[in-house]
Amino acid sequence: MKKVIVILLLAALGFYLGTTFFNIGFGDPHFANGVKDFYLKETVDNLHVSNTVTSIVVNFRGFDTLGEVTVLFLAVTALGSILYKRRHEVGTRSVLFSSSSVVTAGSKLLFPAVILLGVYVFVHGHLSPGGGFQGGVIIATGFLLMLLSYENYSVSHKWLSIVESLAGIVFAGVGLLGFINGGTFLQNFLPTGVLNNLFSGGVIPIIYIAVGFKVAAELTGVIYTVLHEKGVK
Amino acid sequence: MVGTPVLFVAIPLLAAFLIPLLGMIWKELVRIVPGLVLMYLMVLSINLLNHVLVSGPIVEVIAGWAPPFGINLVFSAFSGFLVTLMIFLGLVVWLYSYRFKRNVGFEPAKKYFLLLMMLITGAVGIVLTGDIFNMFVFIEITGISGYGLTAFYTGRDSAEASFKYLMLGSIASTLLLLAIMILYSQLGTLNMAEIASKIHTVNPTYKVISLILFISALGIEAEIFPLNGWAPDAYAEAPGPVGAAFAGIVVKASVYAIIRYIFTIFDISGAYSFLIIIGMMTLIIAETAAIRQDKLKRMLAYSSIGQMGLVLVAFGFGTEEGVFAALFLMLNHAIIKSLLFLSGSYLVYNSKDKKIVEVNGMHKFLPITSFLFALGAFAIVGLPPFAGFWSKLSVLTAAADSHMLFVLALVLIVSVIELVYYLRVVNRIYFFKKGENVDPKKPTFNALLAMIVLGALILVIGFYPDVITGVIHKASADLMDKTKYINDVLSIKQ
Amino acid sequence: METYSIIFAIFLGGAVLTYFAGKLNSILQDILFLGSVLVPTYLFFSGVSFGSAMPFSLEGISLLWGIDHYSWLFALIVLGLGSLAAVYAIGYMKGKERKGYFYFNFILSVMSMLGIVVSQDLISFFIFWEIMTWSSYLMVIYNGKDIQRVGIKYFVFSAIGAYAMLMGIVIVHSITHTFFIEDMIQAYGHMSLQLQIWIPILFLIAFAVKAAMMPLHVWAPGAYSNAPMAYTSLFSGALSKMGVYGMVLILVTLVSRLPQGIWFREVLAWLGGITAAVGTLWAIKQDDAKKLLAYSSVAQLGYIITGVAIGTELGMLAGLFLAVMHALFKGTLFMAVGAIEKQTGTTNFTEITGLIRKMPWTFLASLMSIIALAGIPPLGGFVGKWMLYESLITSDHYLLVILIFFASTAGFLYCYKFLFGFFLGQEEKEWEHVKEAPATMVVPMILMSVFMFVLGTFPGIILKPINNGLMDLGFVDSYKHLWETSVIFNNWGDHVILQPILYSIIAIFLFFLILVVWKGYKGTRYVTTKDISTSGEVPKEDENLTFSVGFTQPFLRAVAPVMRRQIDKYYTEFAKGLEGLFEFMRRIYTGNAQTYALYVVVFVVIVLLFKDVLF
Amino acid sequence: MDSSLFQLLNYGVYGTAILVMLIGLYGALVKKSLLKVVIGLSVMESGLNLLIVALGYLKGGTAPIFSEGFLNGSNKIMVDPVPQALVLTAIVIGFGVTAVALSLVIRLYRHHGTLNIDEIRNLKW
Amino acid sequence: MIYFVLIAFLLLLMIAAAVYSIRQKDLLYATLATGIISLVLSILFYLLQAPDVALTEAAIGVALTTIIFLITIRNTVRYESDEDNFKSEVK
Repeated sequence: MKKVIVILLLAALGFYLGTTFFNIGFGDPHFANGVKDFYLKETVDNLHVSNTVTSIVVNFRGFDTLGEVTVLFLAVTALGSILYKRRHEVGTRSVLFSSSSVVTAGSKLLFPAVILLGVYVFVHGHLSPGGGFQGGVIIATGFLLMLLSYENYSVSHKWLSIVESLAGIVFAGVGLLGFINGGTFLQNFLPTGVLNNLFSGGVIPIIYIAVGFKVAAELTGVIYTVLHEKGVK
Repeated sequence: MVGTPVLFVAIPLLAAFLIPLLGMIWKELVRIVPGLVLMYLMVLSINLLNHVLVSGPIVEVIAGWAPPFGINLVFSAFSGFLVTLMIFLGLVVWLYSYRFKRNVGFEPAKKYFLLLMMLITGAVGIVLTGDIFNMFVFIEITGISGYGLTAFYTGRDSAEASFKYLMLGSIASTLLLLAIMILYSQLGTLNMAEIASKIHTVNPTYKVISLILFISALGIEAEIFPLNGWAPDAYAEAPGPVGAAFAGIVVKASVYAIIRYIFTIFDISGAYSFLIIIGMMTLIIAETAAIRQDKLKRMLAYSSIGQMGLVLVAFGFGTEEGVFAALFLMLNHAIIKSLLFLSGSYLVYNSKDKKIVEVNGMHKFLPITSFLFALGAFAIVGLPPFAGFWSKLSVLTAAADSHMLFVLALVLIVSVIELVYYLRVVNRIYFFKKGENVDPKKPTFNALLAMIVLGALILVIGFYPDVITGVIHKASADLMDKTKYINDVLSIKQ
Repeated sequence: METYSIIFAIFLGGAVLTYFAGKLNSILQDILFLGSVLVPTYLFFSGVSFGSAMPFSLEGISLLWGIDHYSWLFALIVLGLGSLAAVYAIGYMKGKERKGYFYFNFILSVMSMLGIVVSQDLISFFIFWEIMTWSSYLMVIYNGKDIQRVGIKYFVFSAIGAYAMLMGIVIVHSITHTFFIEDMIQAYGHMSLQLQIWIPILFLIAFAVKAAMMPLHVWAPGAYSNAPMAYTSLFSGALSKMGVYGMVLILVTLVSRLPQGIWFREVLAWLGGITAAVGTLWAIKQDDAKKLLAYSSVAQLGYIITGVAIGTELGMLAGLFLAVMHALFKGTLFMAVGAIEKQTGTTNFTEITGLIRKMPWTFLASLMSIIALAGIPPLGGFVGKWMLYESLITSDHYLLVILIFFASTAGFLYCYKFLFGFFLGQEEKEWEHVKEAPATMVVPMILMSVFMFVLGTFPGIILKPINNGLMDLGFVDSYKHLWETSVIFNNWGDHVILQPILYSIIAIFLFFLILVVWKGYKGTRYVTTKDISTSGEVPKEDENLTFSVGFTQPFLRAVAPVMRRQIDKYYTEFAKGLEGLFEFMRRIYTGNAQTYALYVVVFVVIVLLFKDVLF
Repeated sequence: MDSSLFQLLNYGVYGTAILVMLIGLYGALVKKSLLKVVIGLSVMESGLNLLIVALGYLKGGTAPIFSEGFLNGSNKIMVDPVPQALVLTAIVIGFGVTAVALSLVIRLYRHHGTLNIDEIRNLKW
Repeated sequence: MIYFVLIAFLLLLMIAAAVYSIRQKDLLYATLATGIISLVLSILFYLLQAPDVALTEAAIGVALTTIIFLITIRNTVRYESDEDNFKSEVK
């Protein structure tokens, strides 16, 4: 009975959403002069960043990104607060894979490569697809691999916290520097360099690297916290 | 000028990132720093508000891109008033919980203060921002802090409350994103002022659907009646000061968001009467639920929901008088309901079930706390000469001036219900015998100070409301002037 | 006009100081309390002049304080009774707990009542009205007895009344855009008929609640008897008069200009009459002096309402005169009960008897007030009742006269019960140690008795201010023609004036009074149960022989059908039903997160379905 | 590219996105296991993300990256980068929320010994 | 043409995975199905010219979200069932 009601309700909802979006149309330009044209133009002309998404995420809408890393940061904090530690169970952790030697050896080999890949992704965030988030997530995946494979592999909580904080401070600090330099918060104050060059885009790479470190640390923290949870009552 | 609006977000964020590091240096810093930050922001907001009241709103662009390309923050009389109120309450809550959390150890304390500070920052961000997606981000910041704080106590019910909050919060953010994207697909911009100036070009169907989704999404946070299932649980299970912060800060921000959409961004006249309908529903259902509660904080929670319904009704009149009344009500509700939550949580501090019967005879053990609770109860039901009366009067006047006599009568009838359950509790505190196994806990000095500040404000506003009404009048005039808002924002050049 | 500010500042500051002085010294507290009631009283009567008003503004609302002769009359009641009750309270409160609380609320009550009468605008009127309500509520719950029922019932009824008034106020404001009473009266003529009818109704509800008029009186018995007696004398004597004050104001200024106003008057007059009758019946039934007096208050207020609702000059004079008299005698009676309660610890007729020797001054005061209450000449009550009957007859309300007369006659039963139950009858060992109450308690009672006597003899003393007040309300000056207005003062026959006859009645009365009291005082003796023989049976030691217990039974049996229908019961049922409904409604919050989420979807879908209607 | 095919995609992409959202919502509303509820919510989020990205798509547009190839090429249409940036943010935020939700699930399990949402309702009315 | 077929296939796959993830009683498989949704989604993002989003979705949706789901399942129960098996043996 409840299921039927829910399905009917969802069908009604779907009908309204469907008609709305079908009429909006797929693949057509929906609006005449939105902000995106400006973004596309400015990105390449003034910011000298090839990846427009990056320039939007880090510069035009950098404030969102600051909020976003804060959300992750808060998620880690909230996670720690929710999964409070009970005193008698410290350090026990479940390992997902049965530690066969192939997996462990593979993980060990893979780990540096994954980290490198992550670093590459966020360093080149302003040039190619990818950036701080993606790189950060990849690095976190690397740590995840190690945590899952080795029972006694551990990440220093303290260092995670330090990296996370420092990266956050760099982000907010760069923002404030733009502010102090007479501009506005998060405003670019560095030379923007040449398009498609590693050292281009002003503060964008700096922020994105900070984001990368921060995301990596935060996600590792999330995994670490959850992994350390023995759910048996 | 001593600062700009962006500091309201930047400084707490910087501090939030710093706190883990500072905690490694000296543990006490994790408690002190949020307070320092809030104090600084309090000074800043008062200065800015003074400035804004004299010389018009401050529009700050971020990353140097003029609106509508960059994100902008608007500190006008309206938003500035709310921001000042929120930060003031945040400060009070911080003061209250400064020692409250001393017995919980370093790690939880760090998390508590961090989340509390970010809860306030998120709410302030919602109010300040001039960009709809940025508002979404701030709503998420507030939300995640809220989930964490709700589940702060290690009991089993707090996790349940937090899960309910989270579940509805997730649905809310989905609806919100849908609404944002419908607007974006039509106008290609996310800036509120730009949208407001172009909204008449949008196909009415999209406009209405988008507005409905916005109201539903924000209504979840603003505790509109059928969407507020999470609220009583979260209020009741969160630590007392967090309940105060929810009632005084978070809900205010969400209501602000709804109001901003209806008054400034959209040009749909039916939305006002819709506000009245949902406001009345919220008011009636919440107050009737409150009268039957047997847990103190839950009762306060329902009462708070009801009050917010009344605020929405007042906004729904759509007149400047109505806005004035609503803002005044918001101010009073923030002060009084926080006081009730703060004092109430000491009245049932050591009891297991936090039942109302456990406040019996508390005045002998907690005289000042009991007195302040009674003061708050008298004020919130709108008895003169306390603060709540003036706002209730202005709501009623606005209703009569809008010829909504039916609404007027209903609001008054509900006020009687409200009166009954508050008086029942106050009677219990003062005239009943204390239960056998109730162990009252004396409030700490700073908690007492925080409560007394709020109590004094109730009296001050009650006896001389003119201290604050000038600001509120300017704030409401500011909200009503839509074209000025658009011009102020869009006139900023690169 | 700084006087008003000073008066209210003294009241407020005095209240707070008195409260905290209790922490230092009890005597200092008493002195402060007396000071903060008496000083403003003195200031008011010496410093406030008619016609000058104090305008100021708060929250953008213009307010105005000032007095005219009409409000001065009520200020007299409030402050006069307030001062005497304050003196009384010193003695009454000695050694009781929560003294500071009592004093604080007492001062606030007096302040708020004064505020009501000096308010020339609706907002300060309402503010003081509400302060009066909650300060009196705090007094009602002072004893902590049955507060969840009695106290909350009182507050709920008061709040319903006050909110009805508030609704009226804001509706008036939406038309006039000011809160001045003057402007309301001006604008009333131009309102639509609907509003012309509804606004007086809304206001009258508020006043009827305070004046304990049927069917809004159910709070009164509990509230009057639960409050400490020192306060109840003020509560019943002055606070309920605020309802009369407002009622007269509304009836005269608004209703009289409405063609349909006659119906208001008729309904009110009848309700007043019914209130008087029902209040009397219930008073007879009570065995507790507090309850008895409480119902009696309800009944007396009924007379007053009938009088003012008739609306002729004589009716107004009667109603307002009775209001003053009621303040005096009911104030005294409650004080007397308070004295007895203080000295004996109980107020039940079945327990106390024969106090006449122990508490002679209290007896004297009670006797005088009972005489005044019953409307026996020569005390003031007679004059008021007479004028009331006359006004009813001259305005052709014959049925109403019968009703009032019935109530008034039946009232003798409880008067007698009160007097006999406490003071006469056999003395019992249990009360041997009882002493007369302290001087601070006795003196106010005696003073008020004297006033009653004086007013009965020279009613002109108070009729003149009443007449002045009525002139301010727009009545013709009846004082000049007063001797033509009522037969009491009229030429009887040709040139035979009542006055000499009255004087002789008074002289005889006084003589007998002294004789009876003296005789009664001297002649009483200690009688044990052994000394009594009833049809050959010797009553047992523990058998209650108090005569007052059962003598009203036959009468009560006769009127039983009327009394079975208790309005209170209907209210209780209604409240229970409401709470049941609320209990059902809160089940909406099932506690299941999925249900809540489902509500969200339902909400969205419903709003989407009706989007064309809503937006 | 054929416009009728695009018309088909219009229904296909948006329809799928909305359908997936509703399926997820259905799971969150009906399924009794807390984990299933969280799974439902995350499925719903996936659908939403697809919807948003699809909104930014333009016929024949390329990815909004000014690579050498784009700068030298002839096709000058780019898809709208703004929704992509928004989705990026939304995904990360969604992950944060999911993590918190799962930790709450763990904690609820720890306290209640069950994941049945009907049994986890101590707070009601 | 291939583009359209591919997209259509992926969309269908996504719906199927979504239905499967909701219907499947074994939470482990349900979780893996959400992983598949994310994977399909990231390919779709790529096809819709959003490589940045595709990369993010692949990393977060496919890897991280799935993993924490798995950890959670490990810490709680594996099967969703209407009556029995619901409560854990360890109580």
